[in-house]
Parts: sequence; C-alpha cells; structure tokens
Amino acid sequence: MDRAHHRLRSPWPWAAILVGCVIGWGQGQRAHADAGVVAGTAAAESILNEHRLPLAAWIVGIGAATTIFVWRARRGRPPTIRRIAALEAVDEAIGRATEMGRPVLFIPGIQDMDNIQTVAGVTMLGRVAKTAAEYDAAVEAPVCRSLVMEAAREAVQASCLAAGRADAYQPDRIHYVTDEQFGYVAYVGGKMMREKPAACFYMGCFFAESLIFSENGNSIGAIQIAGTAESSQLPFFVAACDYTLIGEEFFAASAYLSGEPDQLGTLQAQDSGKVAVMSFIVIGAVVATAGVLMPSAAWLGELGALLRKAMGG
Amino acid sequence: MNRQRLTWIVIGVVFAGLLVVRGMTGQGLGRVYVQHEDVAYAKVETKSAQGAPTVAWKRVAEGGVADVRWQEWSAVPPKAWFEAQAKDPRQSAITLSWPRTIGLWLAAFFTLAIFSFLWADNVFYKFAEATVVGVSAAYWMVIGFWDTLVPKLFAALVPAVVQAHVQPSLRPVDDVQWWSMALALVLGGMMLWRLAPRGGWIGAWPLAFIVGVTAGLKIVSHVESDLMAQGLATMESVVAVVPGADGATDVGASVWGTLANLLVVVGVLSALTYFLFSVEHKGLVGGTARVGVWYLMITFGAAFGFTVMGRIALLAARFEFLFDDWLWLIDPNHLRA
Amino acid sequence: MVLTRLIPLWIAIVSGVAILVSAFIRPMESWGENFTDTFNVIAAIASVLGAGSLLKANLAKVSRRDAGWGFALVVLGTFLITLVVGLGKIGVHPSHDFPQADFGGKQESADTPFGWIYEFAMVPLTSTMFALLAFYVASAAFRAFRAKNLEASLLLGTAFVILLGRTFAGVVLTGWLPDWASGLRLENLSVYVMQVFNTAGNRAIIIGIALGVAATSLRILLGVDRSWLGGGER
Amino acid sequence: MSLLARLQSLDRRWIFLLMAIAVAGPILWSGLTGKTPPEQPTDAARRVLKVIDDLPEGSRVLFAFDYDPASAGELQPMATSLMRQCAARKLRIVCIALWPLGGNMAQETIAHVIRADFPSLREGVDFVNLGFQAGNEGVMKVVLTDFTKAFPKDTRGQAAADLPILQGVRTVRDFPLLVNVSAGYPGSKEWVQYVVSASEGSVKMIAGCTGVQTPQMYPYYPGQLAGLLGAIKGAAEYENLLNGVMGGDPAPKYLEAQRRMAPQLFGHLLLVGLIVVGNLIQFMGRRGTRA
Repeated sequence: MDRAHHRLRSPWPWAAILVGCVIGWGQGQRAHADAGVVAGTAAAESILNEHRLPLAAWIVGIGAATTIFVWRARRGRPPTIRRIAALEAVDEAIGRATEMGRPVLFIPGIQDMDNIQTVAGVTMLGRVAKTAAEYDAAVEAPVCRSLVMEAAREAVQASCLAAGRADAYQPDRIHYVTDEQFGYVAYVGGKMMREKPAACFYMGCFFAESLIFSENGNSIGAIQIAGTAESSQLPFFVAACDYTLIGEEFFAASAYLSGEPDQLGTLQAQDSGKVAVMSFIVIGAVVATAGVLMPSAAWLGELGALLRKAMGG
Repeated sequence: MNRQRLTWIVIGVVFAGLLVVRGMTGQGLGRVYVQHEDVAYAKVETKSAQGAPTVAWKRVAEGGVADVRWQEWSAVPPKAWFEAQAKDPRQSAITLSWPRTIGLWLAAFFTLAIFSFLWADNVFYKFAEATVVGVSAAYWMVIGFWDTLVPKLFAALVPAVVQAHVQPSLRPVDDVQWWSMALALVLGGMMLWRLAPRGGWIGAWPLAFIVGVTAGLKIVSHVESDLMAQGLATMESVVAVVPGADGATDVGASVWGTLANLLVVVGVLSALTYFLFSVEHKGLVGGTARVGVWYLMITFGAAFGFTVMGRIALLAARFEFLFDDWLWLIDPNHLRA
Repeated sequence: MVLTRLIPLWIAIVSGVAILVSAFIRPMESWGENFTDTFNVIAAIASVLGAGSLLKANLAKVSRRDAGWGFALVVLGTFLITLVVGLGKIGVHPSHDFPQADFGGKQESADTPFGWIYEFAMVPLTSTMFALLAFYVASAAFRAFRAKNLEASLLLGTAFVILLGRTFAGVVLTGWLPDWASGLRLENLSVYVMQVFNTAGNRAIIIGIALGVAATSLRILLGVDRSWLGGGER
Repeated sequence: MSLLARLQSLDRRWIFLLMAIAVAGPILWSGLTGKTPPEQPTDAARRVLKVIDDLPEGSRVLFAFDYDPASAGELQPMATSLMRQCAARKLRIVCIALWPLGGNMAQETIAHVIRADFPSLREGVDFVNLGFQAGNEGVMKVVLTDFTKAFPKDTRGQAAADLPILQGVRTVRDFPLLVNVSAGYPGSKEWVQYVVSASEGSVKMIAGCTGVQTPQMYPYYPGQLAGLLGAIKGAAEYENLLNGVMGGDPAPKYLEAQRRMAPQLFGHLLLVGLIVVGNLIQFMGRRGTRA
C-alpha cells in the first residue's frame, strides 16, 4: 500500500500534467489551422493570447512556489503554521457529540461541484468523517445537489476505510433533499430541531441560509464551526457560531487538518503569493504617488504602466 | 404537551372566528377572478420565393375554422369583477376562479405554517416542510429536463425530435457543441452506472473530470478577476488632487481624498497580513494583523447593516401578501377600489 | 487501485490542465464556456440519483413506520405529482408561435397544473422561509452582537451607522448638523464607511480568497491533495 | 426574579413577536392611510437617473433580470422604476435572464410597466424578452463574442437574429448601457468582472442589488459601475426622484419601494434598540458579578 502510494506521488502527476498541456496545445494548433483554412487568411495574430501573459505569469509563479515549498517540505523542512482556533476545535466538537451520543451535522454548502468552495467543503467532510469514524460518532450530511451527494459519499467512504472503520460508512446518512435553497433550509431547520445534533459544521458556499442554520443551531445548544468564502455571510457566522473560518482560512483548512508536510507546504505558497501581491501594491502605490507629485518625471509614468501591466492593467 | 395543544386550539379558533368576521364585512376576502380567451390557429400553406412549400400558422377569429384551439385564463383584479357585475349581474366574461382561489388560501396556509416554526416545531410546519421538499425537488428536476436537457442535449443529439415537438425554430449546433453534449451524455451515463449492482466506481470518473475542470477554470477566473484586478485597483496614487470649481486645487477635498486612499491601502495590506499562515502573529506582524482584523470587523458590520435591510423587505412582502392578497385588509395597489 | 484511484486522478489532472492551458490559446478560449453546458447536462442527468436517494429515504421511513412517516408520504406524493405534471406538460396549451408543436407550450402561468403548484405552493413556502430571516436577524442582534471587546465593538458600531444612515431616522438624528460638518451626517458617514473601510476589507478578503482558490486548485492539479478522491493519507 | 435576570434569559419568541409588530404595524398604517415615510435621495440614486437620462433616444439597453420571486420584495420596485425610466426615455430594452426564473420576472415587469403604461411600444422592435439562458458566467463570456449565440430566441420562440431590435447587434459592446437587477450569483459582481471589465469602457453598467450584495459592489462604484442602487432604500430614493421627474400623481405600483420603507424604518429602529438593550444587559450583568 505504502509503495503504491509513493508511486502515485512522484512522477505520475507530472506526466498527467504534461499530457494535459500537450492536449491543450495540440488542439489549439489544430483549431487554429482549421480556422486559418476556413477564413482563407494567414494567421495574423499569434494563437497565444498575449493579453493574458501576466495572468499566465501569476499562475505559473504560484504553481512554482507551490512546487518548491512542497519539495522543501518533503525534504524534511516542514513549515510552521500559525494556530487556527476554529480548526483546533474540530476534534473537541466531534468528541462532545460522541460523549452526548448525538449526531454531527455537516452541511457542505448549497452549491454544486462546479463551485470550488463545495470541493473544499467535501474535502473537509472527508476529514471530519475520518475523525468521527475514529471516535465512533455519526455524521449526517443532507445535501442539495445530486453530484455533491455522490462526491460526499465517495469522500466519506474512503475516510472510513482510512480510519480502519469500513463498517462506519452508512451511505444513507448522506442523502439528497432538494435543489431548492429554501426547501433545503426548511428541511435542515426541522431536522436540527428534532434530532438536536451536538456539533454542526457549515463548510462551503452559503447564502441567506447561513443565519437560519446558525441561529437554530444556537438555540439547540450545538457547537458550531463554519467556514465560507462568501463575504456577505461571514458577519452572521462570526456572530452566531462558535468558530468561523474567514475566506482564505477556509481554503487552508483541509491542508491544515491533514497535517501532511506537502499540504502545509502549499500554505506557505499561498503566503508567498500574498507577499507578492502586497509588494506590488506597495511599490505600485508609491510609484503612482510619486508620479502625481512629480508629473515631469516620465520614467515614473513608464514604470507605473509596467507595474500595472503586470497586474493585467 | 397538553398545554401546547390547548394553546394551538385556542389560537386556531380565535383566528377562524376573525376570518369569518372578516369574510362577512366589506368586500369579503381571498377570492381570485379570471377572464378567459379562446385561441384558435389555422394552418396556411404558402410557397416561398424559391417555390418550396412552407407552412405558416395564422390566428383565426372566434368561430372560424381552425386546426388547433385552446382556452387561456388570466387573472384580473377584483375591481374588474365588481365593475362588470355592477353593469350586468349575469355577465360571464369575468368569473370566480375556483382553482386559483383555493390556491390562494393554500398559499396563505403555507405562509402561516412556515411562520409557526418560530413558535415551535409543530405538525403544520412538518406538513409544509414535507410539501416544499417534495414539490421543489421535482420542480428543479422538471426545469432541468425542459430547460437544460431538451434545449441543450436533445437539441444537439436529436434535433429532429426537438424541432417536431418543442421548438420548430431550432437551429443546428456547431461541432464543438455537439461533442461537448456527447461527452456530457457519456459522463452522465457513467454517473448513473452507480445504480447498477456492480462497477459503481466508474461514477468517480465523471466526478474527477468535473473537479479537475472546475479547478482549472476557477484558478484562471479568480486569479484574473479577483487577485489581479483588486491588486490593480489598489495600486493607485495615494495623494489625491481634486480640482475645485475655479480650476485651482480644492485643498479640503484633496486632503480628505488622500486620507481615504491611504486608509484603503493600509487596510488592504493589514488585512492581508492577518491571513498569513506561516508566520506567528506576534510583534510587528501581530500588530498589523490586529489592525487588519479591525478592518475586517468594520466590513462585517457594514455587511450586517445592509443585509438587515433586505431581510426586513422580504418579511414585509410576506405580510403584504397576507394583508392585501388574502385578507383584503389593505389595498395599496388599488386592485379593489 | 488503478481503476478507482489512478485513472480518476489522471482524468482530473489532464482535464484540469487542458482547460487551464486553453484559457491562453485564442482558438480554444470557448472551451470553458462549453464546459458550463456540459456540467449542467451531467448535473441534470445525475438528478436521477438525487431522486433515487429522496425516494429511498422516504419509502424506508414509510415502510418502517418511523416517527412522522405520514410526512414522508406527503413528500412522496407531492414529489411524484409535481414530477408527472411537469415532465408531461399536462394541461399546457401550445405556444402562440408554434401551435403545431405539442410540447412547445410554456408552463409558467397559473392556468397550467405545474404553474399552479409553483405559484401557490412553491412560492409562498420558499419566500416565507426566506422571510424568517428577519426574525433570526432580530434574535441574533439581541443575543450575539455584544461589545465584548474592541473588535466586536467596531462591528457593532459600523452596523449602527449603516442601519441608521440608511433610513429616514439618520436624517432626523443628524440632519441638524451645519453644512461644513455635513460629512458627519449619518447618511454621509455610511457612504464613507462603505467606500473606505468596506472597500479595503473586501479587497483583502477577495484577494485572500483568490489565493486560497488558486492553492486549492493547484493542490488538485498537482496531485498533492487527493482526499476529494477519497483518502489522501493512508 | 429581577428584571435583569428575566431579560438575560428572555425567550427569543418575544423578540420574534416584537419584530412581527414592527413590520406588520407600519404596513397596515401605510396601507390604510396611503402615506409613505419621507425620502431624501442620495448621490448614488441621482447618478442612476442621470446615466439613463444622458443616453440618446433609441439607444439599446441590455436589461438583465438575475433574481427570482424570493427576492422580488426587495428588487421588483427597482426593476419597475428602471424599466419605466428606460421606456419613458424611448430607449430600446432587451431583457435577458441568467436566473431560471428571471425570464418570468422580466415578463411580469414588461406587463406591469410597458404594456400598461407605454402601450405604443412594440415587442421585438422597441423591447424584447430573450428569456433565461443556463450557464452563468459562461453566458457572459459568450455575449462578449456573439450575442445571439448566447440568446438565440425570444420568449415567443422567434429567432433573435431576425428581430428588428437586435439588427446590428453583434456583441454586448453594441449596448451602451447594461442594467442589472440581481439577487446573488450570478449577478452584478460577475457582470462587472466578465463583461464591463472586458468591454474596455464601451459598456456602462447600472446595478440594482439586494442589501446583502451591496457591500460587495461598493468597491466597483463609481468606477466600473456607473450607478448603484442598494437595497430597498436605494430603490425608494430612485423611485422618489423618478416620480418627481415624471410629474403627476404616481400610480401605486410606482410607490412600492417608498411604501416598503415604512416597515424598514421601524424594523431598523427595533434592531438598534435590541442591540442597545442586549449590550446594556451584558454590561449590567458584568458589573453585578464584579460587585
């Protein structure tokens, strides 16, 4: 098992990435050639969209930082990551549910799998389910999209296997309710009042239901941990839940909880991206300010334009 | 338990009594009126300029020879019925619609049933909850079928059928669309394989495809329109020079503008510092992060204030439904007078 | 292992990277748009699985005579009725533009059974559920918005300024301020808060989220995080 | 039991009751007397009025209805007034929707405003409803390159390419103004990100948003967003301004937002009161334990 695992880790993903690049590029070439023939004109513009080169540079940069930090972490230099209180509380919340003999409720948001927050939410569900399987607590996850149901079952089944508790996986606990936002809310609200879960996790993309869930959760005395990147809902989670993962913290949660060096390495890559943006902001603002104060210095204008271009301006 | 049941019975009886009183005073309450229209179309065959036969459909007046006919009903304000009745008490152009009147009372019942959850979980809420789950799950499946599968999948793969039965004006799709629909059909089929007794693992493949493509798409859209665009927006000059009415610099406005710009830059930088993961929040970083948290809290406070506005408006709309459409207590849109 | 782990991993990485690369190549920029249609069709097909799950859960409740099995019956009944009238376009008249197409009519108006269900069951139920939020906002305001520390006080203070500044109450309370101090009137104060502090806070949150999304996507595309496939660490 | 202790353990159902009274009372008052609370328009609403007013007669306006009945209480008054001003200014209105039920909302707005008060306008020539298209941002990207590919037919089933109103429209850039009334995703934010930024200034945009979305839209205003109506308050201000411009006694449907400000006012005051009382209780409770 360990060997297979290791083999998966090393060169294979890179081969897959390469294949993806080749397919993408090759199809582009072909489509471009076809277009040329049909239009009967020589390709006047490059098939590469050079307006998007700065974007490509940013993505390659973040990708390179990720690779470097993952590589460093594997070489035995795992990064130190600051404490995130909400995530330290996950085990405690599940433990309490176990003691009280009540279920854990997990809501992976109300959007479909084409929303990256849902993907992050399902990943978190896997982590929570693993801990719950170890503690022998039941995780209930009603969902409002059929595809999310399938993905969630997949993740929970694998987590139970990984925890050595294949018997703990009960697919019926992850069930579809309805695609309709408030139909789903009505169902979950009623379920909370009747089954009184001891711990509630809201991890994913949320809209108006955030406050209905968290106020109902509060009234039944559940420990509530929320995480979302929907900034309009953050105030309600912050006010009504015990712990909240704000924006970027939510995306870091899965990596943080895994505790694996590679995953923690990607958090460092995230930080390096932040530092890069902050540097651009500082330098850009200083150059722009200097340009206003010294309108005669043309080089300042050029430098400013260059910096803006690097930001896609 | 007994006391709760008694409370419900008392509330119910008082409420029903008030409804009866309301029904017997003034114009009454909760009725919907409709008028109907007969629609008839006849097939007309013509020849186009090239001589090819084409078929057109013409609306025919009442009583004419038609190939297709049907009736349409549309709601009218009660005022129209009152006026029609005043002119001719035996008129039948505008009539009471039983289905819609029953529907209106059902809607009022559902509205009150959901509100009753605020008191406590109860049998009315449970009934409303079961209804909304059943109806809405089916509703979205129907919408998915008629608005996604038919015009996208079927229109690409079996255009003749769609043209014959749903949308005669359908135009052929291009190759890329055809292939993307064929792919969707294959992946959807793999998804459904889960229902088969064996080989359910194949359902993980379409999921993998979706997750992979989502990752590829989102990284582009978020880095481009969020990271770069918001960074760019902050790379502005801090010093603001605001021209006044006379062409000279308006000092007061410029100072305010400069201060505002400075506060924005400081805010973005400090709040980003809060999100740093690989540095302990101590010393300078800790202090900056704390300022960042202040900014975040002000942002959340603003979001709270604005959200509240919307929520009250929604509640107001439900009360208006009860008072206006159902109980006929108020008439802000002059539908009855 | 190969069929259940390796191939899905390959599918995800190849398709993700291909779509990523396509964003930079002119003739292929529309790939991403076509994916939306592809996804919606897959999701529509997969709703059969959702329907199966819903039916199974409720049928089980009914057959086991669980507490509240009568409500499970209501779910089943309303679900099946809505599905049948909606898919069959029962009672729907043809459209005016194509009277010959037997399934060309719209079922939005309340004179079709599906439209009736929508207007008199779904709309009141869902919008009343939405309206419950006003009550929850009130109880959260009373219970949760406490000036426990500086951070919480800032949140509170801002909410105050916006709440008052966005109604006529703000005009009454601070309208007496002279013109030179008009910037301190609540309605103007709320605009400053929005344009300065809210803009800065939101920008930082948005940039952070963008980086979070980028890292999450890269974890998937570089094969670092495979837990979405089930079990990263074992 | 002391008052303080009683307040500390107050059943939240009392708060629910207060909220119900604070909202229902003003509705009944306003409904029975026909009065609306006074209104003072801010700059944001004036800007919206001016942007539409500045367009030459006959300009095309793309009107995106990205909401559904659940948010109609807050957004319908905006859509009504915006469409009224566009119709009165003799602009040509092209309605689209990225929300499944948005097409219906457009249809209702057209019935309420255009068919009722501007009966001379012809469907397909002066206005049209192209209905809903699935695909969220995908649709926005398509309208940037080929408008009728994204919206191939109108709600009557006619091919969009044949409609007189769309002659000469190749992409979304052929619309000088985009009006968007939106309740969430996809909505104003996406329109700004994908369409307004990509149009390099050729498309101006006005957004009418729910209260929830408004804070997220402020970073784009007044840059990429030419006008912003936030929540029912924004709608009421704009409605008030427009009624002033149009003159005469406004029909009740054109007073909807201002009428809704009555419950809004009392609801807000109640919330402020609840926050104050909640904090007082905590403050006094803390002092009590210290003593």
